[in-house]
Amino acid sequence: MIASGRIAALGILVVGVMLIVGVLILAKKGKLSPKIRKVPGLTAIEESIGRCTEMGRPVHFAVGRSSLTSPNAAETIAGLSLLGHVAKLAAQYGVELIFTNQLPEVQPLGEDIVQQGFVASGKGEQYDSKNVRFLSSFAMAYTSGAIGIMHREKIAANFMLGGWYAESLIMAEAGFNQGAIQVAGTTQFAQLPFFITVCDYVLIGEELLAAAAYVSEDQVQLGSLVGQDFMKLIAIFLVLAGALLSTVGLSDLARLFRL
Amino acid sequence: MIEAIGNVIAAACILSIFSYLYSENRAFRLVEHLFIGIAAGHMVVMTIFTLRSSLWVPLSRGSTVLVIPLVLGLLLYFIFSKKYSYIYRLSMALLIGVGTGLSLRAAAHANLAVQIAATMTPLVASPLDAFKTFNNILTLVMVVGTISYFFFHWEQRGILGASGKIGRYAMMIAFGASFGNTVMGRLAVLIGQVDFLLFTEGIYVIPVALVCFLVAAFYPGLKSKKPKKDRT
Amino acid sequence: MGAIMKLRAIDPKVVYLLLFIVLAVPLIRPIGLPIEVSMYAQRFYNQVEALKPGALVFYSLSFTVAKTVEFYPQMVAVTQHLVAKKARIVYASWLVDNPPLVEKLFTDLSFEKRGLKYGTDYVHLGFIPGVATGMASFARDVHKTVGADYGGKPVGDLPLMAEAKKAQDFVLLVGFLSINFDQFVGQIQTPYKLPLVVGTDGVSFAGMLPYLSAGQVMGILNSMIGAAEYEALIRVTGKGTGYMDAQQMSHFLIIALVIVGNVAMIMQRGSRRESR
Amino acid sequence: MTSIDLRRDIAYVIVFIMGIITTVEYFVVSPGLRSISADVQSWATIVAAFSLGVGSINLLRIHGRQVVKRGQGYYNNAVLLAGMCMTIVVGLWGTTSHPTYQFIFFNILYPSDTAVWSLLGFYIASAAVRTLRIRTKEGAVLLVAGILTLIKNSPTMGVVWGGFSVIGDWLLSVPNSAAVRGIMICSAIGVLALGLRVLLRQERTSLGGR
Repeated sequence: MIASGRIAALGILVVGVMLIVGVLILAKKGKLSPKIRKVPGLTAIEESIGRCTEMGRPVHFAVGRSSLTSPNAAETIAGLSLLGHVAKLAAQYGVELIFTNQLPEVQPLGEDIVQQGFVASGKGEQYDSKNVRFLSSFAMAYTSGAIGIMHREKIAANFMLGGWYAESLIMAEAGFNQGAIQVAGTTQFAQLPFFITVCDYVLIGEELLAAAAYVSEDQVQLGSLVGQDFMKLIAIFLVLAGALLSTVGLSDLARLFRL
Repeated sequence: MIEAIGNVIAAACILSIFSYLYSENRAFRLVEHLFIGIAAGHMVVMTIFTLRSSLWVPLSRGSTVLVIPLVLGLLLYFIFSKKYSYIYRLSMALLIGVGTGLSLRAAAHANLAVQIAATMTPLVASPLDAFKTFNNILTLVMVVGTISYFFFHWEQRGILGASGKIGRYAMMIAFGASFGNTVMGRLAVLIGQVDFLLFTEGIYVIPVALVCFLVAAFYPGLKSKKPKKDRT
Repeated sequence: MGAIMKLRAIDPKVVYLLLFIVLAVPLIRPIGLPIEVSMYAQRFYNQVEALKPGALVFYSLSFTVAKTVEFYPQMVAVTQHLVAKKARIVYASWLVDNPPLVEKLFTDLSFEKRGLKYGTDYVHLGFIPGVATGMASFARDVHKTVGADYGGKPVGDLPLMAEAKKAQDFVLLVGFLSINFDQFVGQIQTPYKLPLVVGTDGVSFAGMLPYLSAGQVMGILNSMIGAAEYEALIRVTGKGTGYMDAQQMSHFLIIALVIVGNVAMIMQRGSRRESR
Repeated sequence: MTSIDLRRDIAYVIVFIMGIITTVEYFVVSPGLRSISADVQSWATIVAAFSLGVGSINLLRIHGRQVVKRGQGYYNNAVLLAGMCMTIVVGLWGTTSHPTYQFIFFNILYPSDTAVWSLLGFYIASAAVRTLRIRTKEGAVLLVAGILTLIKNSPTMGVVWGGFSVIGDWLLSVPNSAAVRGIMICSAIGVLALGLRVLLRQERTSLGGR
């Protein structure tokens, strides 16, 4: 028995799973050559790490406040994937990476991911666990600690990728006052205006979630982005068809979606 | 009396944090560390109480299944072992699995099905209303535009390009409106703080802070030795 | 021209200082900027205005300490109006956070100096635990639910409480609620069909509007604006007016600085073109 | 496919099973599955609670090391540790309703918390003044929408001209909600794909894999 009120959602989920899995299989067989548009925010990550090398100043990374046990876990997972990418680059360039954290459950992962990033770049011995800092799970205490660290360590690049809430603007302004290049991303709509106005590059919603696949340069993962495009096309079709049909009095499609 | 002392301490904390606006300084640093320390203690206390009620009490009353999270929770501490650190991943796997599941179902239901259904309304408002009809059409166009902004694979040219452009503008209006609308709520908290500083014993801290600030500003030699604002 | 060039990049520290001043001045001396009173506040006012002298009012609170800024000015304004209408008030809280605030209200409004007598004109019952169950049992039998008042006096010894034995004994419910609002409506307002007016915070306001159109709530005060509106209605210049003045002055400051910055930028662009 | 690495594979099997249980339970009516899923979710919260210990050890290590080394500004680190220990001791021995705990909570923790919050008030003003500029067409659109909603939230301006609140409400209810909906739909699609990549072991970094 399918729960009432959730039938349409299940249908969407099934279609989405089939599409993405199908595309992943195609990509794995090498039958798909995705041409993904440039996402400026993601190409900027490497540039800003390069800038840190020139200036001899550290990079700051944070994933925000969306708990892994909440429905917003996906953005934290996306942020953590990017942390791995940044850790690899930082190790390659020989830049100090400071990861500040306010989610206790992310702390062991953060230590592991940063270390693995250094190991992947062949510089495992340079990893220093004191740079993966748990500050507080009390949001504003974390924020005060993070802005203090950003100032004292004179960071030259600031990456805020994950689930951000009220602290977004405080940290972005602190980063701006430090003259750091800032790349931010979240799916939390209320915080996007602040990132858009204050940060240099912003990953809006889906761009953040797709970022890890994008930077992986792995054909299979990139393939799944093509699947996402097909889903968007379907969404556009459904939205247009539903609105036009109900305008002429056929609200069956709309009713279907409320099942 | 105790209340007055409390207010003075509170005002000192507030002013020290505000002093960050000028520059990071010793007073801010001290309060920052104190704040983190107390917050950490508070969270530890809260967590212990939570674990007592959600783990220890039911476990001692015979809910033996709870041995699983107990063991998984303890396995997390293998992160500190050099040799066996990978064991902690078993516990994290539970969290990531549950988190992914929760995200998937929320995405499919609340964010896809419900939002798509909400857009499927008649465009022409009944009874006939030109303004409402215009709004309905505009909403539809803007929703489609915003979605097409996010295409990764297909080039943003032709219809897709035009639609994506509409999406960009729609988002800019939305960001502007959301920005303007948030100002009110953020200022409300600040007003409360200014009110507290002006109308409690906290007001005595303001001149002290000013003196410290002026001393620090005009005698740079002292700057490295004395904090800019009074300490708590 | 030089001055305008400087304005182009206004030092953030200047903005911070100006903002602080613009906030502090109206708090010290409220200006009383004209405001349009909304229908929500007007309806709240009408309910209280219609009270007959001696009417029994149940006044309850449920919001966390952090929301005090938004609620307290409303409470002060509404209480002043209730006292002026000679209503007899029973105070209670559904959250541990709130009783100290009620006591503060008594001292801030100097109840004793006004000649109000504890026990006959007003009573403070303190915190009533249990949220929904507590509310339901309070509505059924006040004396069984609350044995003693906030100060520990047996409820039976208070003359006012002899008349307040169940929900129906009250003629008006005044609530300052953010959390537990729906329980309050479900357990006390709807079953006993009592008129309810609510003061609330900015976050909860929109969620309460459906209750207003359904007639379950008769009037709503929305955050600081609501307090300022109420003060305008009862012709008092209080904290709400000061807060709202501060709020609006800071809005005007931001708007003015944004315009100045843009004008300076455009003029500079123009002069650069001329010099070419 | 490389050879089986038990250390990683077991973790991924757990991720997959837990993900499927939590997702499927939501869509089907099955009391058995529902109770399993509820159990699994409460386990996750318990495990997450345990991780606070890892964070606290991190705090103790970093700040303890500073104090022992007498590094620069070590007294700050000492204050942090002292504050932490004091709060824990008072909180556990005297519970959170102990007067000392209440004093710390209401006179240090709460004002500091709201003070950091209030920094937002200052920053939102300075960010508005600095960034709301007509540099590009898009910037101009953002600026106009921002100023109009700001005016809408100033009731005095409503006395001047009633149209401000109409425009402000329109901005929030039409373009704003349309864009929010578009972003939400796309983010949800992104979550779907990301979730599948994680469950199918395509995206491995998040579990410390390479």
